[in-house]
Amino acid sequence: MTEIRNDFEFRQKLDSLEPARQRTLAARFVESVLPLCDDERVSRVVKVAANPHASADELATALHTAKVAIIDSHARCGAECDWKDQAGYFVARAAAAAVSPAGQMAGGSAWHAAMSSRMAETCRSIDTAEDNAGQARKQQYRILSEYLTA
Amino acid sequence: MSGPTLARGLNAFKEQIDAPTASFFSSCVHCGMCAEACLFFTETRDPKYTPIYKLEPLRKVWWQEYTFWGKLASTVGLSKPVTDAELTEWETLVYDSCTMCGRCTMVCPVGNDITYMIRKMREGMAASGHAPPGLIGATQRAVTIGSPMGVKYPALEAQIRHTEEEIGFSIPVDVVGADYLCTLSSMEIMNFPEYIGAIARIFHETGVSWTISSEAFEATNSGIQIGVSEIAAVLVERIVKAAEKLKVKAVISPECGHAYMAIRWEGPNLIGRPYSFKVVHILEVLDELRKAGKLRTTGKESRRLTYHDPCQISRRGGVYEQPRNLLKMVAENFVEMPDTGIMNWCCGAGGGVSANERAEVLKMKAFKRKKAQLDAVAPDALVTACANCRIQLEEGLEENHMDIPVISLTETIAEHLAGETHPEARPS
Amino acid sequence: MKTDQTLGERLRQQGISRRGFLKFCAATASLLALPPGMVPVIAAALEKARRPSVIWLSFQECTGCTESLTRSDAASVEDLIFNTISLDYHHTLQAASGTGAEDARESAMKENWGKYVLVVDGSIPTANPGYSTIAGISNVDMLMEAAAGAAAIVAIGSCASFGGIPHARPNPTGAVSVSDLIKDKPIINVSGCPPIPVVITGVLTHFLTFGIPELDELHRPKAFYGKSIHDRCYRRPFYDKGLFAESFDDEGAKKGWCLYKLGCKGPTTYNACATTKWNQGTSFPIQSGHPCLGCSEPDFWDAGGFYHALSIPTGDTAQTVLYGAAAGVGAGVALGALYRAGKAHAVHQHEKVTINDLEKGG
Amino acid sequence: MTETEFLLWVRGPAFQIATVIFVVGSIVRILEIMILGRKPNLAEARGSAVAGGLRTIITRSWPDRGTFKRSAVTLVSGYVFHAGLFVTILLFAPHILVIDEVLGISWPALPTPLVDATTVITIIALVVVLLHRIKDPVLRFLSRFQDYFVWFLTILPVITGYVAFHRIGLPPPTLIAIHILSVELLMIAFPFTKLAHAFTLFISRWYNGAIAGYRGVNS
Repeated sequence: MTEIRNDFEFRQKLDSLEPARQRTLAARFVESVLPLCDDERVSRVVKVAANPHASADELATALHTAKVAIIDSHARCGAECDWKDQAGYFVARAAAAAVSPAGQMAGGSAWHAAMSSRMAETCRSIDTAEDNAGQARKQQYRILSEYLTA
Repeated sequence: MSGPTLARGLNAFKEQIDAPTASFFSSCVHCGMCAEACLFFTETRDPKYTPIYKLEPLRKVWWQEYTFWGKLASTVGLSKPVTDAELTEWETLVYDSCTMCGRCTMVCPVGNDITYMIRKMREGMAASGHAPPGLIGATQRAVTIGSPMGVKYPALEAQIRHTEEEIGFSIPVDVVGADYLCTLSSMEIMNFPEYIGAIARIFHETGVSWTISSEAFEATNSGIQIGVSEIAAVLVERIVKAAEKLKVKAVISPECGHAYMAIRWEGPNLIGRPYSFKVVHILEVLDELRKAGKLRTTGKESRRLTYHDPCQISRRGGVYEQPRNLLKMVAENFVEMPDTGIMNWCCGAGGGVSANERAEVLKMKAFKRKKAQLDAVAPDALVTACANCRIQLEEGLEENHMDIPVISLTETIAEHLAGETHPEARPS
Repeated sequence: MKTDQTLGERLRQQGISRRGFLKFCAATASLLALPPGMVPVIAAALEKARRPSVIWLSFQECTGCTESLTRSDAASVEDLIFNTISLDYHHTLQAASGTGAEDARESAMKENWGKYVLVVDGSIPTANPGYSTIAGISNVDMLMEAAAGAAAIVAIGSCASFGGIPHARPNPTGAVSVSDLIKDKPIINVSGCPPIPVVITGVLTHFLTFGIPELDELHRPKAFYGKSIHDRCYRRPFYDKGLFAESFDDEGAKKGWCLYKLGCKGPTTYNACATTKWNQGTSFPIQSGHPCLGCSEPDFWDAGGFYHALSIPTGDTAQTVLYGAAAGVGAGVALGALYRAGKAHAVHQHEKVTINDLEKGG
Repeated sequence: MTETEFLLWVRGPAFQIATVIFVVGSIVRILEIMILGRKPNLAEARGSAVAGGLRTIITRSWPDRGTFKRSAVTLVSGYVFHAGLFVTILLFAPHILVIDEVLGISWPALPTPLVDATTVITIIALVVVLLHRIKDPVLRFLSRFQDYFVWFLTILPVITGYVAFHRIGLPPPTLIAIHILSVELLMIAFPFTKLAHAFTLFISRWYNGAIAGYRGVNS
C-alpha cells in the first residue's frame, strides 16, 4: 500500500472515501483514543459508528448523545482547567464527528474525527508533559493503511 | 495585606463616584424601564433584578458623601452608612444577575449609563470581599498562572503544534517586528482550538505578518469582571509589555467579549497611559482585509444563519458592522434576529456570570430571552464571535432541546477561504 | 314727616298712576333678575310698605357714593325712592344743618327706634376718634349709637363695606369698615368705589320689599355681586382666543382686545358693571379701554398695582434670580471643593487590592 | 389676612423665597455633579464623544420599537403628562405673562379652551401614572415616599390651576393664590428631589451618548 507521507495526502485519501466507509474508519480513529474518555455514552456512540449497517435514525440519536456528551464535558469558563477532562471532551467531539451526516461540516467526518482524536492525544500529552510529537499522527496513518488494505 | 474590609469597600465607592455617576443618580426617576431591558428581570419577573436597584448601596454612598442634604443627614447621624450585610445581600444582584451587557444603558429615558456604574460598584464590592468565589478563583489563577483557567504556555504550544500539523504550515511565535500580536482566550485554547487554525490559515492566505507571544497569549481579563482595576492593570500590562517587546503595530483581541473591552477600551485607562500600538478585534482585521480585497472567499453557506452580537464587542465595543459585512461574503440566507445589533439581548453568561457557579440556575433562566429571540427566526445555525457566548449558547440550546449548532464567525470565514495554497509537503 | 302714610297712598297723592307704579315694579323685578310672576308681589309689598325711616350717616368718605346715587338714570325712580323712604338725615342732601339737623336725626331715631334703616357711607377712623366727627360726635360713637336702634344697616361703597381707600396701606387713620365694628346687626355691603347707582337703588328696593337679599360671603347682594366682571365681559372671546392688548394705544387696544395684560382685575372682581354699565348704560371702564381696578373687592388699592396682572409676581424676580445664581455658584463651588477633598482623601487612603485581598478571611 | 393680602403674600415674598431656593438649589445640584469631574479617556477614540453626547440628548427622547412595546404604559402616560405640562405652562396666556414679567420674553399663546382641555388630559395621564406606579410590581418595588410626594407636588399645580381658571369654590384671588403657592412648593422641592432630572437628564444623556459615541456606538 502506498505509504502516507503527510497530512495532505492523509486528508485526500480520507475525503475520497464514501461516507459509510469514512464513518467506520472514523470509528477506528476514536477507538484508538477511547480510553482517554470515561463517558460511557461516547463508547456507545463509537459502537454505532463502527457498525457499517447502522440505520439513519440510529446515527441521529447517536449524534445527539454525542452532542450532549460534548456539552457536559467542555471546560466551564473560569474553572480550573483539567487537561484529562479536556481529552475526554475531544474524544466526545471525535465521536460526534464520526456519526455526523456528510456535508454538515466542511471536510469529511473521518478527517474531523481524526483531528479531534489527535487533539485528545495532545491534551493527554499536555497533562503528562511528554513529547510525542507526530506519534499520534503516524498511528493514524497506520490505521488508515490497515483499513485500506483490509 | 489586610484582606478585604467594609471600610476598603466604602472607600472604593467614594473613589469611584464621579460626575457621570452623580448625574445619573440625580436623574433617575424610578420609571422602571431599565427592568424591561434586563434579561434577568424579563425572564424571572423578580423586581429585585431591576438594574438601577442593583446600584442602591453606591447610590447611598453618593447621596451621603456628595450631596448637601445627604452630607448633612449622614453627619448628624440621620442617615446610616452602608453595612456589610447590605453588600452581602447586593452581591448576588451586582454579580450573579448582571453581565454588564449594557442594554439597560441603551433604554434609560434620562440616559443613565447603569453599566458604567455597575463596573464602578464592583470595585467596592471586590475590595470588601463580596466578589463571587468562582470569579475570585479565576482572577487568582489569571494573575498567578497567566490564565483564568490555568492554561500555561506549554499547553498552548501543544495546541499550536497540533494545528501546524493540521494546516500544514507554521504558526509564528515570539516573532519580533510582526505587524500584529494575536492574543487568544483560554476558552478558545481549550474548547475551540480550531480558532487558532482558522486565523493561521486566513493570515497565511492574506499575507498578514503576525505572531503569538509565549509570554502574553492570554487576552481575557477577569480583573474588569470582578471589578479590581489594579489586577486588571497587571493583566493588561503583560500584553502591553509583550507588544512593545515584539515591536508590533497592533494587538488583535480574539473572539471573546470582555477581552476586547479590557484591552481596547479600559486598558490605557487602567495602566494610565495611551498605547504605542493600536488594538483591533479579529473581526475588524478580517473586515479590513475584506475591504482591501485581500480576503477572498468561495461558496456560500446555504443554511439559514443568524448572528448573535456579543454585548462587549457590539453594543459596548462598537464592532457591529464588521460581522455583517463578513457574513454577507459567506452567507446567502442570513437573517437578523429581532432586537439585533447594538440592541441585541445578552446570552446571559458574560461579565463573569459564567465563572460564578452560584449563578448557574439564574444564567440558564436568563437564556430563555435568547431562546425567544432565536424562536423568532428559527435559524439552522447561530454564528457568533465570543467563545464564552458559544459555550452558554450551546448549553442553553441543549437544555431547551433546540438543535442549532453554534459556530464561530472567524472559523466560518476560514472554511470558505478561496485559493487554499497547497500546504507544503511536510516530511513524514 | 308724615310717616304713617303707606307708600301706595303717597304715590297716588303724587299722581303716579297705577300703571306707572306697576311699570316701576316690573323694571325692578327684571333688575333683580326676579321672574315676571314676582311683579304683582313687589307691587303689593310696596303698596303696603310703610315709609321706612332712613338715616344716612356719612363718615370718612369722599361723597362719591352720594354723587353716584344722585346720578342714577331713572330720576323719577330716585324721587320715588326719596318720596317713598323718609330720608330723615343726610348731612349732604338735607337742608337743615347744625343742631337742627342733629335734633332731626335724634328724634327720627327715637320715633322709629328698632325700625329705621341705617345707611352708612365712608369708613370709620379708629386710630383717633378726632379724625372725623359730626357735630362734635366721633364717627365711632355716632355709628354705635345709630346702629343700636337700626333694623338693618346698609354699607354703601367700598369704604363702608371694607374700609376702602382710607383703609389702604398705611391706613394712618386706622379706618375700618362698618362690619368691623357692628357684629350684631344684619349688614348689607354695597361695595364699589362708588357703587353703580342702580345697584344702590336696587338693593334698597329689594330690602323694602323682601328684606335682606341673598348675600355672598362678603355680605354683598348676590343679585349684583354674584358674577365677576370677567364672566360677563363682552371682550371675553378675545381672552379665550389669547388676543391681548399689549399697551394702551397698540393695534390690539384699538381693536378692543382683552386688557388682561394691562392689569385688568375683571376675573377676580364681582360687580354688575359689565351688565348694567354706568351713566345710563353708556359704558363701563373696560368698554372705555381701561382695565377694571377691582374697586368692589377688599383692599383693591393694595392689590399690586392697577396695571399689573393679578397673577404675576410683584417682586423684582430677575434680581432675585441674579442674587440666587451668585449665591448658588458660591455654595456650589464650596460644596464641590468639600466633596473633591473627601474624594481625594479616599484616593489617598486607598490600599492596593491584590489577589490575596479578595476572599473574606482569605 | 384677607384674600387679597394672602394673594399678595404668595405673589410677593413667597414667590421670591421659592425663586431663591429654586435657583440656589438647582445651581448647587449641577455644580455638585460637575465639580466631581471625570477622568479623561486615554483609549484611542473610534467615534466622536461630543457628537454622540449631543445626538443622544435628542434621540433618547424616542424609544426603539422593542422598548416601546415593553413599557408602553410608562411611555405613553409619561409623554402625555409631560407634553401636557409643557403646553399648559408655556402656551397658556397668563403663564406667558408671568414668564414675560420674570424673563422679559414672550410668545403667542394657544387659545385658552385648548389649554384647558390639555390640562384635563394632563391630570388624567398623571392619575394613570400613579395607578401604574402602584400596580406595576417593578414600580411598586422601586418607589419610595419621594416618588409619591413628587407626583403629588406635580399634579397639585395642574389641579389648582384648573380650579383657579374655572373659579370653582373659593373666591378667585384665593384660588389663584393656592395655585401659585402649589407652584412654589414644586419650585422649592425641585432641586432636592428627582424633579432635578429636568436639568440633569441633559447631563446624563450627554455622558451616556459621549461614552458610547467615543466607541462608535449610537446609544
